[in-house]
Amino acid sequence: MPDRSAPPAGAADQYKPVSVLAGAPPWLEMRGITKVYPDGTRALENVDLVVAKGEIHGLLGENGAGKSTLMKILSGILPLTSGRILLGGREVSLRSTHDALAHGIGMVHQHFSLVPTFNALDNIILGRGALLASPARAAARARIRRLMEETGLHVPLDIPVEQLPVGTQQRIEILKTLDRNVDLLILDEPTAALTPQETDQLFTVLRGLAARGTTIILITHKLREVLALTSAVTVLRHGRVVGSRLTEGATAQDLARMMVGTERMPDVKARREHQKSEPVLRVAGLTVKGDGGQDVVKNVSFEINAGEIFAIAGVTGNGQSELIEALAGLRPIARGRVYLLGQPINGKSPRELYRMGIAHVPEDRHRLGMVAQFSVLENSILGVHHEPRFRRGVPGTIHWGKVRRYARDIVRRFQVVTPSLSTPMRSLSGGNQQKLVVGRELSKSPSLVIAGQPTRGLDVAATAAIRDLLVDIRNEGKAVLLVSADLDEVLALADRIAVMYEGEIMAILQKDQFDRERIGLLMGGVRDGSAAG
Amino acid sequence: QGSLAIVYDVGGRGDLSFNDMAALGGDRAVRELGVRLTEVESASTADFLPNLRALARSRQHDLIVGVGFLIQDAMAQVAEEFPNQKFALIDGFVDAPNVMSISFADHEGSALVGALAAITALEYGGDTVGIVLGIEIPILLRFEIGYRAGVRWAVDRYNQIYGTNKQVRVLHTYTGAFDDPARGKTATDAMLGQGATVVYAVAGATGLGVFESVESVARAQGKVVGPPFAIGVDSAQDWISPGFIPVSMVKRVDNGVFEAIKRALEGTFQGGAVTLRLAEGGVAASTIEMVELFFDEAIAAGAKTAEDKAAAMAGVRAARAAVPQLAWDLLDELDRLIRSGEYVVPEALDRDTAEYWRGVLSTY
Amino acid sequence: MLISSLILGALHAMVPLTITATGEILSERAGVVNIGLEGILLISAFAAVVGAEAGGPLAGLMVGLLTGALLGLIHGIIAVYFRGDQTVSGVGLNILALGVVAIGIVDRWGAAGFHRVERAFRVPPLSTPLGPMSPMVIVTILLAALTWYLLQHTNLGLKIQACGENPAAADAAGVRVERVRLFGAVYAGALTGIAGAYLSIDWLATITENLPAGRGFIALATVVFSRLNPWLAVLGGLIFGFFDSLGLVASTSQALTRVIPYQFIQMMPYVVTLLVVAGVIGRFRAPAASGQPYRRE
Amino acid sequence: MDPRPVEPQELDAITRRERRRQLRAALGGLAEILIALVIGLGVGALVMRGAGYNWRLAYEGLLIGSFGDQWAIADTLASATPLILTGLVFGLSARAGYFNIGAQGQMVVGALAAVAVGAHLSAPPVVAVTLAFLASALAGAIWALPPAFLKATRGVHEVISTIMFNWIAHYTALYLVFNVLNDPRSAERTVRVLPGARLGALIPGADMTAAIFVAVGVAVFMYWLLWHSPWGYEMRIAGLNPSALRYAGANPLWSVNLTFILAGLAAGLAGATQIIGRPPTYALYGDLSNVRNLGFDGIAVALIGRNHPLGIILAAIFIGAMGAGARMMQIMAGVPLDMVRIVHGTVIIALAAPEAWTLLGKFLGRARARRAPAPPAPAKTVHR
Ligand SMILES: Nc1ncnc2c1ncn2[C@@H]1O[C@H](COP(=O)(O)OP(=O)(O)OP(=O)(O)O)[C@@H](O)[C@H]1O
Ligand SMILES: Nc1ncnc2c1ncn2[C@@H]1O[C@H](COP(=O)(O)OP(=O)(O)OP(=O)(O)O)[C@@H](O)[C@H]1O
Ligand SMILES: [Mg+2]
Ligand SMILES: [Mg+2]
Repeated sequence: MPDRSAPPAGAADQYKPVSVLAGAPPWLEMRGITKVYPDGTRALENVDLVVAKGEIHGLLGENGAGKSTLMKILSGILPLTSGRILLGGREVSLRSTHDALAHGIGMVHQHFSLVPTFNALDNIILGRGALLASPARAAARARIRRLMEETGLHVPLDIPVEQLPVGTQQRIEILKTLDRNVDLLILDEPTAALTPQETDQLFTVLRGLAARGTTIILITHKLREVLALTSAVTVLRHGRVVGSRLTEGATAQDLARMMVGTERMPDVKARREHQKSEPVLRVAGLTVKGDGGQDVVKNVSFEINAGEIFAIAGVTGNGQSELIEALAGLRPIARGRVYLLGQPINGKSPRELYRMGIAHVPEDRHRLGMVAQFSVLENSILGVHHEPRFRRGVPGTIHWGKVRRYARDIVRRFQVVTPSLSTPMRSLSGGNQQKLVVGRELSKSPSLVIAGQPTRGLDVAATAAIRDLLVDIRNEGKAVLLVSADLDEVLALADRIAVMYEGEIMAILQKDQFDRERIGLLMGGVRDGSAAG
Repeated sequence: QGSLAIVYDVGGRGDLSFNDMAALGGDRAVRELGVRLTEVESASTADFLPNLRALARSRQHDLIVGVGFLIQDAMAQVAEEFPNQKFALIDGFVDAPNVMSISFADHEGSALVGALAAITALEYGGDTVGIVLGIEIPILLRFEIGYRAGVRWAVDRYNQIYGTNKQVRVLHTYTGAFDDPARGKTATDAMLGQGATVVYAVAGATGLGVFESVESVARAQGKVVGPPFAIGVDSAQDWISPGFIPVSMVKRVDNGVFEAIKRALEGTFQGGAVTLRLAEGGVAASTIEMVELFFDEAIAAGAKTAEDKAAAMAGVRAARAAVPQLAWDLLDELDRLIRSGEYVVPEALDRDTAEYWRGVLSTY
Repeated sequence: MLISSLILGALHAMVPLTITATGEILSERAGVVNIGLEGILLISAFAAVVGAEAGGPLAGLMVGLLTGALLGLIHGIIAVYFRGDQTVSGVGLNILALGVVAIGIVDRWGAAGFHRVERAFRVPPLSTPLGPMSPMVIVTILLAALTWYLLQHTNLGLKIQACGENPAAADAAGVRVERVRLFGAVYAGALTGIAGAYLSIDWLATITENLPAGRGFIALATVVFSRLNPWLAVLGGLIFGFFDSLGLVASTSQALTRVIPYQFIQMMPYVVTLLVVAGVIGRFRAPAASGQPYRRE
Repeated sequence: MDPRPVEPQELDAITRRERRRQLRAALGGLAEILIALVIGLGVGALVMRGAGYNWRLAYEGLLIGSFGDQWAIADTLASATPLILTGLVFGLSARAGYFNIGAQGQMVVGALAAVAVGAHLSAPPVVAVTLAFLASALAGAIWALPPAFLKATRGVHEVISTIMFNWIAHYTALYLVFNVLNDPRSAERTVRVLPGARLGALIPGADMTAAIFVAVGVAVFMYWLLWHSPWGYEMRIAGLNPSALRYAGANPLWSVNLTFILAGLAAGLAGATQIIGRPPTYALYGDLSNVRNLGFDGIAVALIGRNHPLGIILAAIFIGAMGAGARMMQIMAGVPLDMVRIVHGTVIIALAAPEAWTLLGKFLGRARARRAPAPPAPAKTVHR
């Protein structure tokens, strides 16, 4: 049991990489794990994973490789089909999270496991304490306050989490698990919605925990993070182990090769230069209210030109989500005016906006962008299903044959990997779901594409594919509004970057002004003299 | 030896009303005539026609009885389809040579208990009686207006005897249900709250709530015998709340059923309408003997014990004793007058007629 | 006299609605919906009479409670472990109850249709200035308080709510979702069982083939009325009970029924409830996962 | 991720496989239902035996009464007719995410409308029947509007509003039947609809009328609506993921209203089938007993039919058969209706959890497999 009262900073310095590959004795052993989902999907095939005590172990693989499945088995969420799990040499039976937690195993989930109507505090204390006792909120509050200081992950404790942005939910998810003081900490893509600074601080905390004996398994698609943090990695592909290796001495290229199975490390597509053209979107003095009724986007103004990727950088929860929702017609505009190609769009419905040429790749694809139970075929016309081009003779009848051709075209052009068009969307991997959504939106032949966190959670290849698509449409002379918490992505794609902080635009930077450090400071609310928002 | 089939209406057996009484008649036919009895309950009114047809088609039954006025249309149809099959209809009328339509003078019986109720109220210093009914349908109007007529007749007679100018108010409530004792109880509570001394329950199982209300109000005052009193209906329900139900208006559906099968077996069956009036014993005020008979049969069937009977009969007798003798006397007097045709109880089968009689019969 | 009988009538009509609704509130919070409440009321009303005649009123209440709990358990097992359709199971329960009780009455007491409960086997009333009042009125308030406390002020309450909103999250937090949901189903059954016992061995002192006469469904409406808050279930039960009684009281007045037919007077509780919900109570959001089976894979 | 582009033929080829898989799943579902049925009937048999009835004879009666001859089949279908429609009310609403239990009230109102129009409007037969159906559909839809409106504007949950409106319809009908639409000569029911507005029995000696075609037609329409029209597409989105509804460009308000209105139409028609489409009375009874419980039975029908219009037809026939069979269970085996209800209830409860029986089968299978060495698992491609 790590001792939470010890100061973390000193401990972090003491972290020495340990690994079974470097001779340390195995502590956690997963042997011959096979997992067949009830629908017949063989997600894991005879997988072995061995980790030493106090090790930080990376688990890599493309989307759908089986990483989450393996870890869910370890955390007791999923039953395994066959295989054994040993902790410290003793076989354990993990038939529920309750069992797993009893063995000191906790997991930060990729798709957050928070109760939406609870606040952060209740989410954190959920499942603990004597059944009939009052929840120990006061003690928990003090404990979490300390933990927030220690980790730099700050969250409001009293607001229902459904009203909080994704980034904050991510932080709560991490705090929740850290607060359990587990011996084996599993993190499934914990940094997808964190800022670089937060990520760095989290890693410091993780090193400190490891130094005190906590074993950590980290799933991430960001190779930089793997190299920075882990002692060793295991790579999965198609549900099998490709191999394990020590991180020391490995390069990003090496890891990518293990994952993808090719040498190619994808690059962002070449961009074609345009001469400046007239603005596609003009936003003047836009103010938007949040779910709580307070202003979350405050008097924001900018323009996006044709042939340009205009990126909004910022820590999630600073009003970006509400901004795009307002522009996509999903949230009322409180004040200000917005013009698309000179036409005002205030008060227009999503369908009218689509007709005017706006396509929207929503931030939260599970909630907004698709219907998980619908087939790929049905999802491919979400939002255009009412169009005459999909009709047949009988009034109002959808011509599924035409839809099928349309869907087939999207699947082919955007390389969505799916067994068939009738496959339910929820059985696609996240990356392929996202490719279908992006493909569907781009097929609307829009003049403006609003893309919210388009590559969040996607693997290297899928990320590259989506980024290429965005550059492609830019090159075709369309306007793109990109909102991303991933600074690398913003830097790689944007023609201009606006940094948002607490609902305001701090600065709009031209290509020659791009500078990691400066943007990082702006994201943290530190204004510089040259460009005030 | 013959065969009898009975098609019950949707209340089915256990409705505390004509279905149960018809079943009683069927049981008696089994016992006394040795017939085979086939019973079919109907889950919905839509089942009447197929139920009757299935029985008629089998050509095994000497008589098929349909219980309840709602079955009338279905029986008319089947009687036409199977002209050689004999039918009997309780509480309705089908104009066919092979159907014996048996109805009962509910209003006459209700007038008797109305007279008793009014005098009981007056003798206990009250001026209000009540009647709690089920859904407002024609048959129930007949009960209500008959009851009101009995009250009016008795009040007039009372004033005549004593040279007074007393009045008795009749409260009535249609509860909208035949199967909800809670509604019966609440409605009766309200009537007792307005000073009612006697409440007549004409509402199937809803009536159980009437009995319960009367009994608990009385018990709360430490009484083991009324007033207040309740009056039962259809069968001799006096035993249900011993001490609080001095009389019931019995409607001898059992006799009707028994008579019909008997005639069918004897070959004296004739189609046409038969109304069993007070004079024919079709309706009556319950007697001690009827209640005892009920117990004797229940004891024979093993459902009740002799102790049950003794305990209940004591209460039944006490209730009857608690009713002023004048009430019994006037009940008997009215009974005679109705039998002899000297007093004709008004009958209402629709709302306007009922409204007319409510006005005419009111003593206010 | 009339006023006190009206108030007592409202209180007594509230009891079965509120107790049943209170149990169902906890169950729905945990994610199990039971539209078989009507059937549970009926069967436990019957069982309570059997129990009371064997061992007195307290035994009757206990038997009612246990019968309800058992039926809740069956429903819960279907809903939670077999991941069955909760609504179908509830509908089946309602139909089954009609048959079981009708047959049970004949089997037990020899007479079809009904059985009256002797004084000695009934819950004795309390005497109050208004008149005799059932102690179950107080029990109702206590049960609402207990349920409210369980839900709002215990760790169990937190788990229950989590299981209704997002069972996957509860699961991830180490909550044994199945057990919590099963508890909810049994709790609802148990309380409904008490309400059933109240109908037969207290309020109406009778068992009939269809004793609840739709009160199980009104209780479901009360659950919605309450927005899953037990205190509002008390209020909802009281409003309904009051206007239900008022309707029956008012329809004894011939002066009134001549102007407004009794059918419209007795419509009052339904109209008023609807108006209150539309005007004051407003939006109700059921727990997100309520009624849905939870599968891990 | 597979970088290789997928060929179009291949997508369709796998689709065929997918379709076969779906077919297998559907057959599996059917098998589950059959097993549940057998178990339910088995428990029913035990109960009957325990109570001293001849269960074999009873089940023989069930079969003869429901499918024994052309009359039995016609009676089964006649009983199924209103259930198809009330089942669709619940099923369609459930597909769109609403727990609409308002079928009972809307059906009552539809029945009233059928009486009002059918009894007072003399028109040539086809016209009269059509008008009566239209009027009742309209009445049902109008009765469904307040709950829809309250839902859309005030957020009033449909469970409470539809229960309340059921009762309001009940009392309104009690009033109208006795005071306005009453038959002066036979006041226990309303006036009968004119002969021109009556649907006659299709097979003499049984109750089935052309109303069955209306019910099946509405079911087919609902199927088309849900799976082949953009409006149904939106309804299904509303049911599965309401947050995506606005994103998809639909108007949630319109979607609520459309769903409730269409459901109300079906409910109203259900009422009409019992008035103009069910011999011999062609009128509404004073205690509403010819439309009693049909709305609630529709819930069971919809759920057993998995809220699918075609499943609902089958489920309604099944429940109709149980009803028709109950007759011969009583006549042939002397089993009282209450005992029949126990069997019905048991079968429906068994149907609630088809998975239970599969689980049970698996459990038994596993126990057997533990004894014998397990065969190697069939190699399947990894599903990405
Ligand atoms: N509940 C489920 N039912 C059926 N198949 C599933 C289920 N969950 C996941 N799968 C499948 O199992 C495989 C492994 O999925 P898993 O979520 O473990 O991948 P992953 O490596 O975590 O991918 P990502 O990087 O996208 O999170 C995929 O093919 C996925 O489609
Ligand atoms: N609701 C639906 N959901 C999913 N797939 C559907 C749906 N309806 C139809 N399909 C599928 O769409 C395909 C074409 O449907 P449909 O039969 O209506 O068109 P078609 O006229 O045969 O097509 P074509 O013009 O290409 O020959 C079929 O493969 C069918 O399975
Ligand atoms: Mg994953
Ligand atoms: Mg019965």
